[in-house]
Amino acid sequence: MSEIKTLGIPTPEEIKQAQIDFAPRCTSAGRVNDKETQGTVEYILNFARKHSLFVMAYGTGCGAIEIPATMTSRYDAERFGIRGAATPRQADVLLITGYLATKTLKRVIRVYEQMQDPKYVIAFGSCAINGGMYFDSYNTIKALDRYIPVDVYIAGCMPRPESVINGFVKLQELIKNGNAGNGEAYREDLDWYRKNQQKVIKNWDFPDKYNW
Amino acid sequence: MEIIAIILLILLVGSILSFLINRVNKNFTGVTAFLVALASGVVFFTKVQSGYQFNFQLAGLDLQWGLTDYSYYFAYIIFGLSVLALLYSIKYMEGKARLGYYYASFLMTILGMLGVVVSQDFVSLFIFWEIMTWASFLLVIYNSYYKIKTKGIKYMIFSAIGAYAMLTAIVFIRVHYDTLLISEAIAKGAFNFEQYIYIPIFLLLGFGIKAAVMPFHVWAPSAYSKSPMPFTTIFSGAMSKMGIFGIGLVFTTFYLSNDPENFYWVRTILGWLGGITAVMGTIYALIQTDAKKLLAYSSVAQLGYIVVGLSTGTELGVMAALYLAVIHAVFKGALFMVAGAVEKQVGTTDMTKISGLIRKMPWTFFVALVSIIALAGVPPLGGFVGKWLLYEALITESNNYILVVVVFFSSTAAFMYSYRFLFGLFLGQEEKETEHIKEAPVTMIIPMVILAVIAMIAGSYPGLIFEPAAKAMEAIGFQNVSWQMSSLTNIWGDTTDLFLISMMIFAVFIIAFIFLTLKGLKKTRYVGTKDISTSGELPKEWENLTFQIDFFKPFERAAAPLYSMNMNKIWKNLGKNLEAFFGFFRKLYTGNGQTYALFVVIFLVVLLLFKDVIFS
Amino acid sequence: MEGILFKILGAFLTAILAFVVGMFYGGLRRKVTARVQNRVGPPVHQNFLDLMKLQSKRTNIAHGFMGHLAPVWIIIAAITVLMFIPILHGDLWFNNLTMKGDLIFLLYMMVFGSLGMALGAGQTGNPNSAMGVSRGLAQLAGFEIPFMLSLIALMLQFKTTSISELMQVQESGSWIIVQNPFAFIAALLASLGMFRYSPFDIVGAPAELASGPRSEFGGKYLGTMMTGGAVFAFIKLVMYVDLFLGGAGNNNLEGIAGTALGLVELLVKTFLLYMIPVFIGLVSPRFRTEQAIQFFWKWPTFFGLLAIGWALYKNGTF
Amino acid sequence: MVITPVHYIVAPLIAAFAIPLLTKIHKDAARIVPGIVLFYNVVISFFLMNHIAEHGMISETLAGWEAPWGINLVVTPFTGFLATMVSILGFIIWLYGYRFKRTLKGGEVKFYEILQMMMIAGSIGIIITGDIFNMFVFIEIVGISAFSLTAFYRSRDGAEAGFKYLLIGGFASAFLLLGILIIYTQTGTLNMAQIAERMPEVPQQMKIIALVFFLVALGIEAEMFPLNGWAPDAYSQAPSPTSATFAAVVSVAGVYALIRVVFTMFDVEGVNNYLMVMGFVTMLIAEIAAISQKNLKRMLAYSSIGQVGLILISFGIGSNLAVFGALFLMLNHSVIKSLLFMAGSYFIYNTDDKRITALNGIHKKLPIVSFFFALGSLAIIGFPPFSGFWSKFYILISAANEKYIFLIIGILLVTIIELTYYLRVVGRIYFAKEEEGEPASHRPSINALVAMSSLALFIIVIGVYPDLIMPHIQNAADALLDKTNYIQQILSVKN
Repeated sequence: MSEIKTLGIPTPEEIKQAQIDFAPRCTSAGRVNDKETQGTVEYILNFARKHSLFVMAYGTGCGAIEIPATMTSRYDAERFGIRGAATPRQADVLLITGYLATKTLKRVIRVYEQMQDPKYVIAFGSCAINGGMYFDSYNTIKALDRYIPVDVYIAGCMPRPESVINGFVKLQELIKNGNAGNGEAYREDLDWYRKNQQKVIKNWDFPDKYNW
Repeated sequence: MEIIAIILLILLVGSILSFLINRVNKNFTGVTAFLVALASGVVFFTKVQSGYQFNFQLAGLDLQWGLTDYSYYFAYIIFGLSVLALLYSIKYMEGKARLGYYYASFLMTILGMLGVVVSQDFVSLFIFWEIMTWASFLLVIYNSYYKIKTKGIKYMIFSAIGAYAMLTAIVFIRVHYDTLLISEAIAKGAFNFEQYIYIPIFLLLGFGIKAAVMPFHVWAPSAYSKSPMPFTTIFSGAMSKMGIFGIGLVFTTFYLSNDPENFYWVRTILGWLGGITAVMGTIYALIQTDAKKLLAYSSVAQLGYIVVGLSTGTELGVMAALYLAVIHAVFKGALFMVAGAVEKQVGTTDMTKISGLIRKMPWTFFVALVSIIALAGVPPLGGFVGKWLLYEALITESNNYILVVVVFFSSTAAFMYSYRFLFGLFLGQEEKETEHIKEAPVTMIIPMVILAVIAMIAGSYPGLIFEPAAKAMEAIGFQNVSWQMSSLTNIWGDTTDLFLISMMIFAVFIIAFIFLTLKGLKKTRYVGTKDISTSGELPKEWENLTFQIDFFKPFERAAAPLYSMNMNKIWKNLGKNLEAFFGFFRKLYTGNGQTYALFVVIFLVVLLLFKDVIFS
Repeated sequence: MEGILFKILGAFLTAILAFVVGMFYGGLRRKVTARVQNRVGPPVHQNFLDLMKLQSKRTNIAHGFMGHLAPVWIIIAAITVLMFIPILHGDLWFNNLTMKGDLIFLLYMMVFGSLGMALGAGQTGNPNSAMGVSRGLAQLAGFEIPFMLSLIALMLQFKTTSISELMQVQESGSWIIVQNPFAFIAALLASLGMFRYSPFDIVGAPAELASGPRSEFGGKYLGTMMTGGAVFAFIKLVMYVDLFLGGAGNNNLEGIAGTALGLVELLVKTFLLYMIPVFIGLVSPRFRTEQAIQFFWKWPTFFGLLAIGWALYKNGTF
Repeated sequence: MVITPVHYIVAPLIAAFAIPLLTKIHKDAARIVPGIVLFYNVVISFFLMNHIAEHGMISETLAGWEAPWGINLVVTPFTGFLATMVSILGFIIWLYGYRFKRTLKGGEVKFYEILQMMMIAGSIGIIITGDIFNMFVFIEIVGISAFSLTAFYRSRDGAEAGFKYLLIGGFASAFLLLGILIIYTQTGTLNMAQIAERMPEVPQQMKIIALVFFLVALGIEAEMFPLNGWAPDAYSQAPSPTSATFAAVVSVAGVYALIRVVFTMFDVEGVNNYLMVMGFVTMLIAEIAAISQKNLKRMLAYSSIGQVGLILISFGIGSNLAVFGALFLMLNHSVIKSLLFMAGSYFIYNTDDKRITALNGIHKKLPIVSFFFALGSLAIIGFPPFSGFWSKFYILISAANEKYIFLIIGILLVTIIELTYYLRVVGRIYFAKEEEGEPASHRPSINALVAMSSLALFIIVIGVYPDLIMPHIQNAADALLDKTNYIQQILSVKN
């Protein structure tokens, strides 16, 4: 029973460890050229990227129920150029809807790695941000950005379609400014991500060499 | 001594020689056979001209050997394919048992085929036909230790039916027209459907069985797929063309010398037989899981096209048939060699067991790709020319409009098995079991590549084949056959410019290829086939993700009525019923002496009773 | 020399026209779909944005040489067919190599791309791709029958296998849709399968097969395929217009004005034609493969046979 | 003339009596003496053939009695051809069987060799005699030898087969005698030439009744359906050289007798059709029976019956070409079927099993014999370029000349049946999964190999170049059909 931690005031060591663990790793700013450094071509391309978002909606949790509403007639996300993609190869945005069990996390990572740069991740709902109501569950992960880089968080449990669209608009802004897309960051910090990933995924069987 | 006799003798001696050499040293058998075939081929093409002939007497019959342009055309197929197949055999057969037997039968088959085309009289034709048949029979049963009863015998029985039908016709030609020379028989109108209808029908039956025409095609798939692969190239590529040779000789000469209006039914029946053969061959090809079997059924289908082409009896149609005869020999020869190479390297051609050989055997794949494109009839390779000629002949010059659709359906469905073949062997997941596979030996690759290159060249310059084909057609009764080097024209004057098309395709290919390759060259990665998007799941090593079983199940379901017509079953039932019937008669021999004595007495009484009826 | 230059320039113009129109039609389809579903929908130029985005992907993945070549086959097929189809009748710019190939050639060339792409899809090793290909080829064997029947009817009725000759026929007489309505019906029904919109879209069913043959292609590969697909959509429409709706450009105006008028005519006709499969697709559920095949072998084939009968009646065979 | 036809008969008879005595001197004499006698027969044959080629046919009267009253022996090109054939085959069969029986006790070898010799000599006698009653006597000689040889092994089955043969053979003798009786009462002569001369005066009814008795009696000898019940058992139970003799010699003699009686003695209409129909029925039923046989020698026996059926058909067609074809086929059948029996008996000898299933993969043990068997199979089916093809071809042409299209189709369909069962056996020999790989216990001895190779050589050489033999057959056919010449020659010969 000692392995299950009870809630309580964290010890200083734990706080220190948490600071290391939660250190900001999404350092897209500065890596991807921002508005000032963008050339004209890149600006135009970003414009296209911004208006054409193929979404790989990874329906991991209850949040998936909001996606149909977002996509269909009532909220019509397609007017922003947002449409579903069937496979990660074609997708630009990975949408993590809801909590992630450790079992699911493995698949999410795999999907994320199979997407092509530039690729964006939207963490959708409280669970994906900090564990939400599953904050003390033994088999869900609490913070998505320890395992894959996240561009936009949409808060709420569940976030309504309006806020989903709001999140996408935010992402579009980031893309326009050249601040979104963390594929390269992920590659560079791979060791750190891998360490975190391996910590929760017990039956680790990914290929040793990560071939982006 | 006559040069033809010398060539045949070279082959005969070579056959015996390779058998004997195998007793001494197994390594030289293949080389000997190859050299013999090459030597006879070289002698043939350098020393023998078309128009050559000589007469002699045997068994009190006037016989004649010689070569017309028509038979010369088929000699190209025979020698071209045989030499390549023997070259291919050297490595393919390495380490197999009974090499002497194999090569001796192989050369005997070549002898038989060559004999068939050089025979200008029916008796030598029949003799060589039978030599060809039994020599090939020996090769058909080479592999099938356990299946002799069902596979080899089936081939032999159908061949015998064909041969004896032919013999009947020959005998009657001799009786009615008092000649055994083919040219005289043609001149006297022996193939006329009006006078003695059984003569041409029996001849067509005899040749048709070799050409695997419905409903006598059932021997072909198993015989083709069970033979050693180098031989199957000959079997399907050249020997089946002997049937086409005969059909062309009988039907076309008859058709040209008579008023077509009266014999519309002949052509319709022949055409439909060809069409149904094509369809049935195709739909059975696409449900096969064994690559060899697939190709075998596909051969049946392709022979169906050729028969359809011949059945039109028009210039374009016969040209289509002759062209297809060559191009089919080329691409199907190459494909059987591909299957053989795979079999040699992997040990099986079962498509459910192997996949993803493209990186292991790139040259083989290249040949397979080119040949399959030619087979499917997609421009700009050689197969398209044949398809074009066939369709245009049917549409513009024949009245069989529905037949066009049947043939077209068959060739559309042929896309399916074409794809299935490439996908099954070369594409798909690269499995761990095939990791160690190497490319086939060079002597196996060379003949394949030569055939593939021919298929490619024929797509842009079909005139190279049209030229001898036109001569051949003039030899069987057409006048002034027109052809162009690299464009096709039908009688309505519509043209297709093949050279232009090839150039166009080539240019676009280069541009698109360069664009795709150069764009993001450094950021484009080539990954293995395990790196696929399977809903985030990581494929395990042992997981077989290749889709191979029931590949065309939806089509099967849709075309279920077509599949219910299984000729094989009908023949099998016939065989069973016959045996039961025979069993009944056999019981007349009871083994009981009293019964036999009773028979004698009864027979005597019956004879005495009916003596006035029987004797007068 | 000048002729060749004009030809090359014309070819480029044709290609650009086909590309632009095809892409816009794709966008229009999405817009129309959205409006029918009571949505605003993406802008008409959405497809251009998608294409740009795909081509601007920084990394790409290919599963091997055939996978790499897959879009090339489509482009080859698209451009080649485009060059052999008369866009505007008798026009200097948009006539390319029209007289150098005939309907049989076009028929075969049109499957070239799909087959090539199928090979690429096969090499990816994704089971979904192979399944999609299997369905696609089976469906091909379905709709090619009525299509071929209708083409044969036209060939028989007008004694030509050349598409330009058929346009010539319509210039002097009435449109073929009037002269042989059954052929048009058969071909139109076949075109539903050709466009692969609902109810015949099981080939690349996104949810079931993860977009089927395309499932492993992204970035520049997918983009190039989209380009080819757009050109192909235009080709099919132009071909139908040429065959049945009298073609375009049959006006007496000279020079640029004639061309412009012809283009407008072409756009109107193709757009109207395009809306037929689009609207049918909007209101239809999805056929399974065998249902699709059986559908094509029933009514469209019946109409195709009727068309042949009609053609024979018209040209006096009986 | 030093050598006369009577040597054919005298030499074996003397030898038959001498052998028991000579055996006392040397125990191998029983084996060697028949060889010498049979070889002497071959020498006689060649001598006589040479003679008739120069001087025309020979008619030798025995004991100074002239033709109509005495017994005469006739060597025409026809009978000479058959006699040559039979004597050569007889010699080859002796050569083959020379060491075959070494395992038996000395006494049995003696009987075997004597009977075998007498059977061959009797067959030659049937062929060359010109007297109908004399023919009856020779038929009895052959018959008694054959009955005894059938039961030679003294096994239960052998005895049964021998008894069956004896029973049916008894019928044959009785009917033959009846026929001869009727003819003698009507014509008052036994010489066949004279009978033929006087035949037009015989009342039609009598003629036909006599013919019927002849047909039934000789039909039994010629293995015609449904009178051939004895044949399969006898063939399969007799020692193998004897089986070969049955096929190659005895059936030839039987067919000869039938043909001689029908063609020369009688002038009845409809008999040709009878031969054709019964020949076809015989062939059809025999081949049908053969396809379901499990015993190799029985299968070969039925196949022999089938071939005889085809010979009868061909004689039934009756034209010169047809008779030519029939004679050619007779020759081929004798040669090929001897080869098949010879090869087949080595299989049985080695496997101790008469069943076809025992032959699986036997070619590894007996490669040369297997090759001969395969060659024989292909030849008897009628594949070119083996000799069987030419005879079949000429028979078909002759049938076609008479427009018997259904007959042709029938013959060819039956050939397909034949092909099926022969190829099944060949397939088993070469391609079935072999049994335990022990080496063959009985490899063919050198004399057997010589015998078989000479037959195989004949098959191939005649197949490639039939002109070697065709003139002789043509002469024989002409001689058979030239009835008036035959009568005149015999009746005019004075000693």
